[in-house]
Amino acid sequence: MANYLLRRLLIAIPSLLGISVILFVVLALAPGDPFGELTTNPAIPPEVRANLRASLGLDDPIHLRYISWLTAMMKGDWGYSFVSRIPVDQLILQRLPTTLAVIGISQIVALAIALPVGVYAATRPYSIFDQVANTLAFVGFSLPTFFTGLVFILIFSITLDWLPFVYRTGIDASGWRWWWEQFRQSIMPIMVLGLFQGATWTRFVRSAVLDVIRLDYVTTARSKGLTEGTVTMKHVVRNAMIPVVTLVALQMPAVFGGAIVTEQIFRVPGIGSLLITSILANDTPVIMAVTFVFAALVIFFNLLADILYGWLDPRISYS
Amino acid sequence: MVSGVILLTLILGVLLGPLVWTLPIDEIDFSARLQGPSWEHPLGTDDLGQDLLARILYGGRISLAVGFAAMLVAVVVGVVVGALAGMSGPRGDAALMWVTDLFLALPQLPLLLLIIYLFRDSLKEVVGPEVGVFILIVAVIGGFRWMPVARLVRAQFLSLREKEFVEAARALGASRTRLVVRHILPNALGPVIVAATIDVAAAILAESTLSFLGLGFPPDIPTWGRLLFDAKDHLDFSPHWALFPGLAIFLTVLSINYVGDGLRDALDPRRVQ
Amino acid sequence: MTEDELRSLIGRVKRGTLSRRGFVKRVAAVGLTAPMATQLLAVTGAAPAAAQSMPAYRPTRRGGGGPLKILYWQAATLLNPHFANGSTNQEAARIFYEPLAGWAADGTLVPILAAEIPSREAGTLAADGKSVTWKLKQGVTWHDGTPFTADDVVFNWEYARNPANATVTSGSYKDINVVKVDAHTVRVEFQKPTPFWADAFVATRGMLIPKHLFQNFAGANSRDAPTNLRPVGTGPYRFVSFAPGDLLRGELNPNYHRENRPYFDTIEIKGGGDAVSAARAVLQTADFDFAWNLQVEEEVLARLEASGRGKVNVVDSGNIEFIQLNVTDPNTEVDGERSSIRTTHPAFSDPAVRQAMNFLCDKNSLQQFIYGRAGKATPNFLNNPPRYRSEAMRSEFSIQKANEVLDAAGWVRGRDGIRAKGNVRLRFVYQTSVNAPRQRTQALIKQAAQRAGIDLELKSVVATVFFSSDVANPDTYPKFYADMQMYTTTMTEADPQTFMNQYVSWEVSQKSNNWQGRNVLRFRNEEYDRVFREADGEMDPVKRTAQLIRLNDIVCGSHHIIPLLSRPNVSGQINAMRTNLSGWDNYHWMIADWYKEA
Amino acid sequence: MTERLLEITGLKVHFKTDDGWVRAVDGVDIGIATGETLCVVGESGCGKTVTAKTILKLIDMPPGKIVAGRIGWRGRDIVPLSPAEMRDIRAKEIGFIFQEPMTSLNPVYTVGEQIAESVRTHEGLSRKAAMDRATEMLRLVNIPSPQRRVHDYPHQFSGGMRQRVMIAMALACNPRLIIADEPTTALDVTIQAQILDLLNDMKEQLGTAVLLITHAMGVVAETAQRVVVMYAGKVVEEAPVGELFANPRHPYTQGLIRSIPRIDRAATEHVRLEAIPGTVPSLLNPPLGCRFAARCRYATEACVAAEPPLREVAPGHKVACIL
Repeated sequence: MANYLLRRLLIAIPSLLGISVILFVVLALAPGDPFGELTTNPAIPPEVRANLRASLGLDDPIHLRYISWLTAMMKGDWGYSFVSRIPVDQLILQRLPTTLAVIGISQIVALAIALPVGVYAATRPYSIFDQVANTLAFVGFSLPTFFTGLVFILIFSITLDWLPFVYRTGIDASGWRWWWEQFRQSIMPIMVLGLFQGATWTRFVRSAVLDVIRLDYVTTARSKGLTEGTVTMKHVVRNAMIPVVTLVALQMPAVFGGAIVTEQIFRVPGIGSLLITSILANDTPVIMAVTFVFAALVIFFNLLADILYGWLDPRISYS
Repeated sequence: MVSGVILLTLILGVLLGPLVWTLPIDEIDFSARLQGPSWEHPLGTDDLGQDLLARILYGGRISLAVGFAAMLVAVVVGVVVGALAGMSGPRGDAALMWVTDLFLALPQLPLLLLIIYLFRDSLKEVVGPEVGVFILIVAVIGGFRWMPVARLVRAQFLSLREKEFVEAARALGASRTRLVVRHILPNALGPVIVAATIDVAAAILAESTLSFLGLGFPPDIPTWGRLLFDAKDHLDFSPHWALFPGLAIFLTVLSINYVGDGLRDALDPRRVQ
Repeated sequence: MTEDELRSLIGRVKRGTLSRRGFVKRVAAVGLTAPMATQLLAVTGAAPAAAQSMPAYRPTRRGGGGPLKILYWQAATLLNPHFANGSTNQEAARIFYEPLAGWAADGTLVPILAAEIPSREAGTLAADGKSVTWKLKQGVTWHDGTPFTADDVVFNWEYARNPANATVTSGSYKDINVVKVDAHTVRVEFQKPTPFWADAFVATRGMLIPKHLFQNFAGANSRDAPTNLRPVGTGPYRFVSFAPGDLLRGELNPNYHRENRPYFDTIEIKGGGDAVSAARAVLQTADFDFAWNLQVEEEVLARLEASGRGKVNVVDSGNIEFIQLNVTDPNTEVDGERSSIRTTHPAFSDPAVRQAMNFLCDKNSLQQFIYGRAGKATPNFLNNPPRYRSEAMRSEFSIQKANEVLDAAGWVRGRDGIRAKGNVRLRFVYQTSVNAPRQRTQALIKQAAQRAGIDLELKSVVATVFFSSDVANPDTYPKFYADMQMYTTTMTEADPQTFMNQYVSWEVSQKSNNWQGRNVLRFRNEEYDRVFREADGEMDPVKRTAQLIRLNDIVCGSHHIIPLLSRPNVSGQINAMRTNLSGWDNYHWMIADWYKEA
Repeated sequence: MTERLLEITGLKVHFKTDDGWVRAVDGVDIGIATGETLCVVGESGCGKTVTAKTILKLIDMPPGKIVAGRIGWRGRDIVPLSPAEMRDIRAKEIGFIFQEPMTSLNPVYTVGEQIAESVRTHEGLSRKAAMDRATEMLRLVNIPSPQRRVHDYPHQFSGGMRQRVMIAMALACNPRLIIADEPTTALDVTIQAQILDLLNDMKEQLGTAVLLITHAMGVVAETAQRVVVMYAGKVVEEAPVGELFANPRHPYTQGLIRSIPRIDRAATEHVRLEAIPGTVPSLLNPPLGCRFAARCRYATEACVAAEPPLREVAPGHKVACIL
């Protein structure tokens, strides 16, 4: 097992390198520079602009910049943000917990919706429940998250005035009130992401369960006199989870993509919104680092999925 | 069945609709702005008084074309990569799967942004603004969606190539290509077709998200995603503006998915007789 | 009314034979607006330079106002005003840092860290225009308790002008000399007569940072100063915490140098999101007290405002949304450079075509249906402060007149309805940045042009690219590789001199200067150059005003630019909020005066 | 006659499809006595598997439906029983062995867990005791080193071994009847014989009755005491094994017996029922008269006109043929 993990981690290294090269090249070729706003400002002489560019090393050839980035990265130096002069790792660490919390909880919500609904629908295919659940799932993922987010704001913040739609990091409260405020402001972004993913996963779960439920060993389980619940949970769901885990892992990039949009709408200070602002500001070190962190997270989740897969399916051997 | 009819209606609607409903899509009329549905404007108007029905019909062509073309790109690339991986030796397989995984781990959104920045103009000069952006968006959406198809095809190949009928064909001396084209590919296509239907829907949604980020088609081309994006700020006062494009996307996605489900059932070899 | 008549009236006011009110009445009778009259008096020294129109500040004690919550849909990333590229950062820094003086809404100076505004009468303004003496307010301390002195002011000059620091404020400081006269007096010396002396140490580019915390961070390590992110200033609020791109928090400064201020106990600035939802959070749900820069369609803004919880502030500024008709040919390449000044535009070199294009811009519809209060239709490039607004320019929307002009000039409609003369067809690429109102404007003008036999191809470039200084990218606006382009040019100070340098021949944007020149239009006109130079050294304010207005008339009269709308600053606040905003300074220039009505 | 353990009378099981109701089982009478081995033979799709699964209500309902009939288990009709009551019968009183050992075991649990599962459900044993029972059962079905193998997963077993595991699982709760649905079809010939031997062994050791479903007459001859021949959802002949082979009355049974290669009994697998021309009729709209008529070389008009009833032609020998 440890051996397998080690091997997987070793495989991940060339992947990360490959990704970093692609990202770096694309970023280096990308138009725009961090001083867009300076050009419109008549008070700034051109030589100051040139000085700035030189001081940030923007005028070196690409490969040199890549190598210096890579060596610095190896040493744990992620560079400084062009626009705020904060070490990039500090900037990301400041925001990563929020993103992970929002994404994490929303994924739990998604699973909490997808598992029961998908399983229940699959055990009664083409029943009314199944049809309704299916239709709702389609509604769920045929609406873009930017749109659902807005509808949520209109309903819960503006019409009903129940929830705030601006996510604030500095809540002036403590104890229970703090948690309550935190809950109130997090619920919409979490639900938007969670419902969208939940809709997609409901379809995955339903179809995976449908595939499993007609298999012989399910009949075997039933012939043992197990209750229907036990059969479903122990023999159907457990096995159906195997493909679902893979699909969920494959969905991770989409989840992060959705998080970017959601963070933007609700002003959640996570790394998604950091990415958007840094793209808009052409803050290359931050873009590079954030996209790289995204990639690493995706690889990490795929690794996790592989491990989970192996745990769920004894036929997979780690040797 | 019903979904097939709906899908067909939608496709025919956007193809033939503009011939029947001949109001121009960009006729600005400030005296008729943000009107709800009426006989004159069955789906209402937007904030410049432009007719929404005409815009939705016109935009549907592009949205559907993007959806299908992107799907085609994803499926073709995916099938080729998957088939190559499935048929080549363990080394080729590992290399191709490494590439696949690499693409899976690439953060798509920022790359999309950057790639569209980069190549929009060079393409535009060759084929003109709209076609250029169309090709780019299709290539970019398709180019980031082939990986699941490739994995699917490869998995199918790996299991199918051990099956009896392939063994039999091999024993009969069928060449490798023939084996792939005639025997394995058709059998692997079932799940691919299902994945493809999902891709169509996903591509339509991806186009709308690109529009949200200001990177889709030129702003005067009313794709469904663009319409939805333009309408979002007026949602509480003029819901009809968002409702109809949203409905069009929803109906398309829904019917395509149901068609996919139907295909899946029809192609499922395990289906009980 | 001629310059001489004006002069004699002003003289009478000065001598006391004519009341200020009488003066305003007289000039108003001949078509000058009341603010313009007041301005005239102000600049000629016949009235105190300090603002007349500062709103009253009612709170009678410091603090007790609870939290002030401000929402910015862009977010601050850095809090050193000398590095603050972008107004977001300037605004955020302005809470903690203050300049010697700021610009009020009417374009007059208000002392902040200065004891008074320099003037001829007080002898602090040299008659030859080559120096200005600032007296500093006494007893001001930095947030850490260190006293604020002339050394700090001199240090800011040294800091900003140091090329190694690469400050964004360097333009205001590099050509001046600053001398410490005593602990609370400094003198700014200019190389030549400078009519516009209130640039250094004033307003946006004048915020002062403490010497004792920055003096060890110069050159290469200037950007690593911890104080860049943890500001220590003299402002009404003290720094508490800062998450770049997200949240900035401050608290009341108990030692603030103005009495009874500030009103609020804490302040927070939240960043991120988009303009529409920022408007919602203030106008519709009142979750926040103030939101800035509400670039939102009027339709939406008016409806949000209708919910009755907040109101929209509109403050005049010099910013202008306008169209440029390329002087040069974007489709011919000369030495690797398109739109080279060695070419002329095949169609726009004909004044008739330019005039026709002017007739095709329906500015009133733009104002009424798209920009609303955020745009005022104007025939002028230079609109504000009002004393610089020309009365000579007119504009009109008439498709018929456009057709007549083109017919008369021999542009004939082809089979496809597009006009042509010889082998030149009236088919233009019209570019701008991605921004909903701009795309709507494009659509509107395209439709009108079509009816006059002109075909426009619309192009919209993402703002980050359009406004970037990237030399490699063909889509930036300084390159102007299109026939027409549209954007807003901003006026960052109440004096138009720098603003008007956009059309002088030595500022032409071209390859040889890496397209860094400000004359993006590539406009070249001898008279313009001459008048500009004259105004630059003219110490007589009235004459100078006339010269600057003349500059406007030359460029607008050429029809190479089509001014569309002057763009006031639009912000939103809840009903109880009382703010003091100015179009010539940061939104937060007078944040010490903000309070809430009970 | 000994006491009847299972008594099925007039059982009709129909399936709803898009095209209409398929009458998979259309009036079947079967009985088994304690300790008896009964074989049900017939071609694929004749309804024997459905009949077997219906006894434990393992068919999917819907689309399946018990339209009529009675399934008497130890004197009690189990058709109307609730799912909970059915669960008490499954495994504990009637064990079931499926056709496909490769797919009938859940790949994600060890065989021990899967055997222990039914024991724990029905006898409330602790985890450990149940695992001990599982080991014991593996030993009983002759799996070498059961102590170790009990912790292995199904994919670590060969097909024959898995079928042994299935048998162990079916026997774990010591049921009175085992239903084995073509237990050898999916296995290699040599393994088939071993499995049949094992089944016979078990039956003798434990006194369990066996209902063996098969399409191979060779298997029938080797194991059965009594035989029921099914065709197109109906029983066409029933007789003690010796009587049936000696004196088959129904033309279909005759065809089946003729199809056995006599020389090598073990090689039954490779010769199926090709000897009988034609195919099983559609059960959607079964023909009015004798369902075999279309393929029967002796068929007359009378055969087509009305359905022949099952009649006793000799003691314990019934046949549904007018001839």
